[in-house]
Amino acid sequence: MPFIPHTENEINTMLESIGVKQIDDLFGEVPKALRAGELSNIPVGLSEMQMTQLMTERGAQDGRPLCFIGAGAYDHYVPAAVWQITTRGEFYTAYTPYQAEASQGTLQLIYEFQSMMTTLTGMDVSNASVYDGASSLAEAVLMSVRANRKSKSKRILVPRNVNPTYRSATHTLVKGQNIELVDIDYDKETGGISLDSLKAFEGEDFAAVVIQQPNFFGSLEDVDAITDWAHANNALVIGVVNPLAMSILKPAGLWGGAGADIACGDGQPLGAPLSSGGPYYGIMCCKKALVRQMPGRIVGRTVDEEGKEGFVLTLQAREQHIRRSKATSNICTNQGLVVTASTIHMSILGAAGLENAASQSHLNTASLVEKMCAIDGVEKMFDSVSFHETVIKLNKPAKAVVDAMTEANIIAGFDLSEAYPELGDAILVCATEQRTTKEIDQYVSALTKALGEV
Amino acid sequence: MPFIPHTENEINTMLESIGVKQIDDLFGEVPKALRAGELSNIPVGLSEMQMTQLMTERGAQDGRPLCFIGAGAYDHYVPAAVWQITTRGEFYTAYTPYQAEASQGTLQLIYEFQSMMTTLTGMDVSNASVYDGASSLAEAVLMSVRANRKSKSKRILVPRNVNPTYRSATHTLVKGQNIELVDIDYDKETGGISLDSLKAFEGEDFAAVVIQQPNFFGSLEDVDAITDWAHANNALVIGVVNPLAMSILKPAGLWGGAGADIACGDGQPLGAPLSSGGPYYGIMCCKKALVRQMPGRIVGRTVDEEGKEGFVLTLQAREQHIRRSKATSNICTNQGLVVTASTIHMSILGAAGLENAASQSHLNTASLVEKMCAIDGVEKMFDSVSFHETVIKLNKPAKAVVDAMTEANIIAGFDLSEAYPELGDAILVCATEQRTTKEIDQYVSALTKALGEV
Amino acid sequence: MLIFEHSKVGLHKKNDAQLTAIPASMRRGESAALPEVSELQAVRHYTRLSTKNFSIDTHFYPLGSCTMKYNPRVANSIALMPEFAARHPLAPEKFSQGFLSCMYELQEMLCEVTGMKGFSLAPMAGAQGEFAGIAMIRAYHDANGDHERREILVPDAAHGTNPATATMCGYTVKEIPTLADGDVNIEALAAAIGPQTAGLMLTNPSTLGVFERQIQKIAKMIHEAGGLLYYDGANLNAILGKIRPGDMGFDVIHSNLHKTFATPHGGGGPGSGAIGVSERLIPFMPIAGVIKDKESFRWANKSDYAHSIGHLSAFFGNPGVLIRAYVYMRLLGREGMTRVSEFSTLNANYMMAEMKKAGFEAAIPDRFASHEFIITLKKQAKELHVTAMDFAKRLLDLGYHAPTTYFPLLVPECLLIEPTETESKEDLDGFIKAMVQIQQEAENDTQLVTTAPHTMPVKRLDEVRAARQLDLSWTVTQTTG
Amino acid sequence: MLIFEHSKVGLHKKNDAQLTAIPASMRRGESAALPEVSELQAVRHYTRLSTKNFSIDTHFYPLGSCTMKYNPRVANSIALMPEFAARHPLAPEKFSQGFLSCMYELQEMLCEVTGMKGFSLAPMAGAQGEFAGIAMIRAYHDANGDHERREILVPDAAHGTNPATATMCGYTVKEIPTLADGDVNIEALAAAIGPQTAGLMLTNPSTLGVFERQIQKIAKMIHEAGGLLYYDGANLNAILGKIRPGDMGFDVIHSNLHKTFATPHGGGGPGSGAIGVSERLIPFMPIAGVIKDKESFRWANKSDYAHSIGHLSAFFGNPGVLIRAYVYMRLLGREGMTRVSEFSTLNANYMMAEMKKAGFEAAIPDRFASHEFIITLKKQAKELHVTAMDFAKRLLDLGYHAPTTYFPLLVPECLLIEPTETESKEDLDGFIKAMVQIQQEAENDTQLVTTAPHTMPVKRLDEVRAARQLDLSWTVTQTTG
Ligand SMILES: Cc1ncc(COP(=O)(O)O)c(C=O)c1O
Ligand SMILES: Cc1ncc(COP(=O)(O)O)c(C=O)c1O
Repeated sequence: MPFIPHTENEINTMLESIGVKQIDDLFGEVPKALRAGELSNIPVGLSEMQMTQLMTERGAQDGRPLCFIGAGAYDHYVPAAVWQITTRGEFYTAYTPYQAEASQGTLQLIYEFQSMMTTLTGMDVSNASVYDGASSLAEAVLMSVRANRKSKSKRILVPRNVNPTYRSATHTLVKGQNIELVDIDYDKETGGISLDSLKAFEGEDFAAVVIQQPNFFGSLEDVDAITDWAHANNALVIGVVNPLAMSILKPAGLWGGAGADIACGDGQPLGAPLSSGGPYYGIMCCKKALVRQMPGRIVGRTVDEEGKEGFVLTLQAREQHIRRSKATSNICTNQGLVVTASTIHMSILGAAGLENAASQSHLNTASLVEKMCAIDGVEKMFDSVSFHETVIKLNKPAKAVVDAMTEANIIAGFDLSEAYPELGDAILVCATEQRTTKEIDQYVSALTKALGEV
Repeated sequence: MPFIPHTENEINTMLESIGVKQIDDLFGEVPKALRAGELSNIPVGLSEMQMTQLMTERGAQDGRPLCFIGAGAYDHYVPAAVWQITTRGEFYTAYTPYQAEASQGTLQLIYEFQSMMTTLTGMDVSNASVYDGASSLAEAVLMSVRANRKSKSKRILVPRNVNPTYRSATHTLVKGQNIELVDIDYDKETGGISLDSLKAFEGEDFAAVVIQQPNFFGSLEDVDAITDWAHANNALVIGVVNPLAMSILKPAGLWGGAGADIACGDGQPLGAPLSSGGPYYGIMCCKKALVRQMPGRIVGRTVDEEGKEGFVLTLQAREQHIRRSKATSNICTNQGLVVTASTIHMSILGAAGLENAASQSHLNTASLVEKMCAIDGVEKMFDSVSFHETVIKLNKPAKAVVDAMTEANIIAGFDLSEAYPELGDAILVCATEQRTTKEIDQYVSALTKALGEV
Repeated sequence: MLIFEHSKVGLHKKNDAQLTAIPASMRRGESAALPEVSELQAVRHYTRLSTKNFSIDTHFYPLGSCTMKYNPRVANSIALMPEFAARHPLAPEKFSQGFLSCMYELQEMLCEVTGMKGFSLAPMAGAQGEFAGIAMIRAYHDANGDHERREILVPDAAHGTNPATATMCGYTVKEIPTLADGDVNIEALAAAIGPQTAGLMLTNPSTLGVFERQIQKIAKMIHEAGGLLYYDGANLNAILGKIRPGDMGFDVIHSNLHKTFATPHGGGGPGSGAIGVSERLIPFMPIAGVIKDKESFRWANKSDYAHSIGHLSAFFGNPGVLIRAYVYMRLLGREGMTRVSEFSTLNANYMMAEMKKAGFEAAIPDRFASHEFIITLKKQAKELHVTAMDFAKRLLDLGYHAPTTYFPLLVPECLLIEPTETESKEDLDGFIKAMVQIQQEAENDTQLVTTAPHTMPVKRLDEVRAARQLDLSWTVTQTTG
Repeated sequence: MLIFEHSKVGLHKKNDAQLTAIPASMRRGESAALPEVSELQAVRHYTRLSTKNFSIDTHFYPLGSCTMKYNPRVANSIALMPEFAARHPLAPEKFSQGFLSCMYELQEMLCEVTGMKGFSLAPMAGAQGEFAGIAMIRAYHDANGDHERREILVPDAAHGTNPATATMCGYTVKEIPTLADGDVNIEALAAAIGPQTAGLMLTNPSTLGVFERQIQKIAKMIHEAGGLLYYDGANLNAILGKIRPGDMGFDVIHSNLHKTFATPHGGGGPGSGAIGVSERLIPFMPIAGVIKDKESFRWANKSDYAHSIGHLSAFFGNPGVLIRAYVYMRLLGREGMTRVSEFSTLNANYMMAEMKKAGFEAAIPDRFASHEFIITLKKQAKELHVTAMDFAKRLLDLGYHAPTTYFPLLVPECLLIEPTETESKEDLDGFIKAMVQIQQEAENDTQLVTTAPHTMPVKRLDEVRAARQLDLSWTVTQTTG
């Protein structure tokens, strides 16, 4: 019986102690009509060996294609030490650190994580994570509505060049509270948000303005100008940031005159494997004044009875287990283990390591784009500065091209036609620091071939 | 500077403390003529990411062929927990447990290992491992010469059906001490050692007789009869055993009337991945009376100053660091980490798990052999009982057949022609518990095809 | 020591990459103040730090409502296989059949074992599953033009995420009292139900560790009033394979895969709160599910769900967690499911029986426990001034993680004890022995208990100071100052 | 508690496989008395057990002569990649080019960094490397018909494996005394050399932690007498990339890859004692090496080495260790090699300087240390009755693994301290501070030191009892009795 440590003898002793004849008697209170039959749609159990064989086959079906796609999840290198330590039983199989004295490992680690996130984003405080980038934006929106004392509005300005799934998920998560996300269109030339387009909203009341840096098209926004405009209009600023980009870009806390009020985004680029989309984690940082409106776990440093330094979950009165229906959020379990990995990842790489990965990704994508654009019928969609993603316009159907390139074992990029039909045949490409010159050249010749064929 | 934790500032402080100007001054005593130049044949350093990419490519070159070969290394399933725990830093990066108080983890584990090996082999005592199966036979031979009080001989009877590389390595390792390995031929019908062939040696003086169970041809020997014959002739008995087979076969300690005197062999089937041939470990068990002749580390249970149970390296007076030129062996570092894995492996599987793996391997090989022999021109070489390997006679050149089967991504077996030219075109095949019926059928059709083509 | 305190400025080197394409005004001035340490320093720091945690792999961890069972190591190694770990979420379907087939089968198995008709793996924890469920209930009423239903009923024993979720979905929460025997107060419930009722959230067995015997009646009452039933599946471990929420009449449920299906809790997550629905809620399911078309698998799109509540996450929940749950379910198989509930129930009832014999007071003494049970230490608190928290802290000294304390809120000085099916009798007995020892200490050497723990890396921590003098991150000035 | 003490008879189930083909007389009667525990019990037992060890990943571990440096984690993950971990040793060359190319390049890199002409990766530890080397020396003399050379010279400071190996190869051992300054006594050496001399085994820098300054002269003396020079490369870390044994005149060397090349020591192994040879010994190399033919790689066979000493192991040494060493060397690259010796030497000399300032007595005070150095506590032993072992045990309490004690044998009450290049100044300073603290304790509270350790899982263990009342394995009767 896998994972059950009882012998027949022990079972009998235990039943005797309870005073019943058989285990099934313990379910005696359950109405007979509710007893389940055989679970015939569940296969019979496999041994660990059979399971490993099965999953090796399943994995082989998917292969290991070359990844030139980002769109919110990035193929960065993670040092081997990161997950070897993260999966130590003491981190891997612990619960949320409710019993502080028996959880100082996790608690100190989260405190270190919070410290790393604040220096990276330039914000005052960080929590211990929310679910992912999309949910971090939703929580930031909810938080901004609670926190903005200058505005009574439940409307949020959200540029169309913010990750479309983030926008959609945020809508799902906030609409129950009658919060409205108001679109701002991007500039057709640059793909970015121009001050001109903001002018149309002047005088209206918004709880917050969202800025994604770099935006979903991979381009850099004029964050200073937008931040100042928002603050001048009594709106808070929510920065959706790529934390790896933060290592070389101006951190959210320094945007404009006063800095963003909330920084959120997805922590995936900092040590989480792509893993089909998760587990990643949502970043949630803010200015000190807003900390009591922040959702999720927060760890604080304190002392024990003998004055020795130690760490605890703090400000718990914000949370659902205390405040119940009046909590800042319903979040309970977060993405702890990925935070653990991320903290170790940042410790091993340090700022220099992150900067190296960020700038090499920037340069690799630039090189890819340059080589692509040398092909007839391929050009950059926008006149803008890219971090490590760029929108490319094709003269052939994007979907067909992407499909054709799978033959060369390449994921060619993200087809934008569904989310941005107005762009025509366009794909969003990305070459992280992991892509070699050889692989970039492979991409370019596969693209040349594909364009000839479709 | 990978792995160097010094800043410029610290380097300067340290040099100052020492009283030199630069690091190179510390090498001032070295004659100038001996200073090395640039190491131009060593490539420049790679980043961890580049290294991982390189090794992923190298691994892909070798692929993952289906393994139907044994010949001393067997493709058994190892539960995932085994190496995840074994590679915890505390086991992985500790040294030999010289400081007992700071090494109770490793020491207790070795004590448990010794206990497991003795119950598995039926012997009284076990050491903490020697290098591998081949070196364990060599050490057993040296030990038998030291230990046999009834014989002054330096001659050892070694059947030709003992693993040929073990025999060759043993020869290398013992010839310096003028020990002679005397061949006994195997029976041409059964591949085993018959009492008749032993009769020829009656009356001669031998320090020991070696028996491999199962022998290199995969067949079971009449260990009782051979053991009794050896003892009757004042020779010790050295059993070379497959420890997984020991879970279902009569253990060496119970062979004949008095049991084998020394049991050795390779621990690989108990949790070591194939890993191109190592690290595995050598088993070394013996009767209690011989323990002071045993080479290698031995852990004993004792108590501390307060009477608390604890573990230490014991009987160290046998070893090179104490006895120097008079030690039982020159062995120092052994195969500790694999012993760790093996101990965890045996704990998770238990006797039942080992027996299941052993019997399923037995049955899979029997099924493979049956299906093979249904092909025209393919037959069993010997009339004998197999454990999980069998010699198969082919009507086409063995090497060519094995080569042809690589096209089907199959390692077809071990070509015996070099070690046993007298057998003609013969291969030794093995199907462990990991080989599925589908894979066995794949083998059979690939063989049919290969025989048709070569 | 913090990792920052090992840091040495100048240790790490930057490549001299040319970032001329990025205007200086958009670039960062100073580098982030991340630690600069060697790989060995980082490895050593976090290896040592880890040993300051209790965990399943090191300790019995009977945390009620949390199902701290063994997390099979093979699930971890499979999830980290490069083919799964390096798979991009937006990979074309050609590179996805292996992964998608696992997710599809996981959906199917969850349907079967819960009796639901559709399953979505998107929610990233129990609370997000609750959100998705309540959002679907709201979308359902909205689709029916039933806009006046603004209230969600929640028993007072419910987990905090239940009321918090209802609020997040724009509902008001009405609490329903519980009877002394642990069942819902049916009269109070009847009184609370009305045309404003959108639905009821229920855990069964409840967080009091007993099975709600009136469940069929309750379901009928809610349904007849036009409401829907939500099942908080945090306690699914108690009934797995024996009783199916779908058969009890629930319209939507979540299952905490990080509890019932043995994925690790990782010191705070990640989890998965996969949700199952009855037939009528299928059109409302969140994006994205996996659909089987003949022999191949594809992602569901909006057209597959007429009234989808939309996305919950950027991609597809937490696939790394889902792979682990899939592996676990396939290892157990059909017959293993029932074993889970049987042995978790056996363990809980055995512990309760033995602890009662040892003189402890069970909160609901005359019923069978489910997979967990509650001990109340109100007598000890009153007579000896030793609280449930004191017992909890002293347990740490004796090598046992504390049970859940002070939850559910309605039982005074309570310990909610959930041993799970993967713990051996040896460990249950050890825990009981420890409790008896603490009881004796409480009587004879009270201070030893009230000042525990004594053997942990720290003694009791000053939580008030932590909340008042907020110190939430390290800054350089702290070491130099 | 032993894993056996958690065992419950009847827990595990056997398949009912039909083994009818195997006669009952050959089968086992009773099953082996292995523990019967659940996977969680095994995982928990060994996870907890591991935490009773000191290790590089948790502690500074300045064990002299052992080079306990950081073992890069990436080497572990690469060695465990399925393509390498599941590769059968006898796989056809078609399935072997990736692996063989790594092994070939490793041979080449080792040649380059040591100045030797050929390298064999076959030996499975340092001692087996020594064996192979001395066996080659013997085979060389034999091939020359030079059968009268029956003696190997070994300095008295040598590691125990040196004389033990010589014996194993059928040689007699003659010890050569060492001077107070750490160099070999050249006159004694000259007197010992003769027509019976087969060779000399030497470590340089020696185990006394100093460089043998007369090495060129010594090499000349031996060679002129017809003997060969063996280099014990356990200390190669001290000179890596800066000085090459081949240039010093050695004919054969071994290198402990588990020391200099950062593969883990695994609590006692596995290791690799790869051996390098000068031109004249190439024909004597052990089987099996890797040979490059045009663009493909193959195993060497007997015909590649005219006088091979033969096999040393069943397959090819310890490839899992070799892969790790290969990864490490490629990570360091050309320029990284020299850095190893420079920083290990800097660390050792800094510690020696600081400890001398703190009042400790260096065994060889007036020379530069190599990558290790010796402190002698003979004064403390005499005046305070506190021994080197007492210091060693007390260090454990303070969180430092003890240095090597009582080796080399010729220095009384010695600690052989090797910090390695991967330790930070912070940790070196911490160790020195601890030594100063112990010195003060030895003066003021002697017993605290002489009864240490006080914070380990056990106090000092009774080694005499262990050797006299041999208890080497658990048997069922031990618990029932
Ligand atoms: C009864 C109950 N409901 C809901 C939850 C919330 O689940 P999660 O923490 O995964 O969000 C929990 C978890 O603590 C719980 O115990
Ligand atoms: C100087 C010296 N020579 C030889 C050896 C033997 O190496 P191994 O333990 O790998 O057999 C050692 C290792 O302890 C050593 O320190």
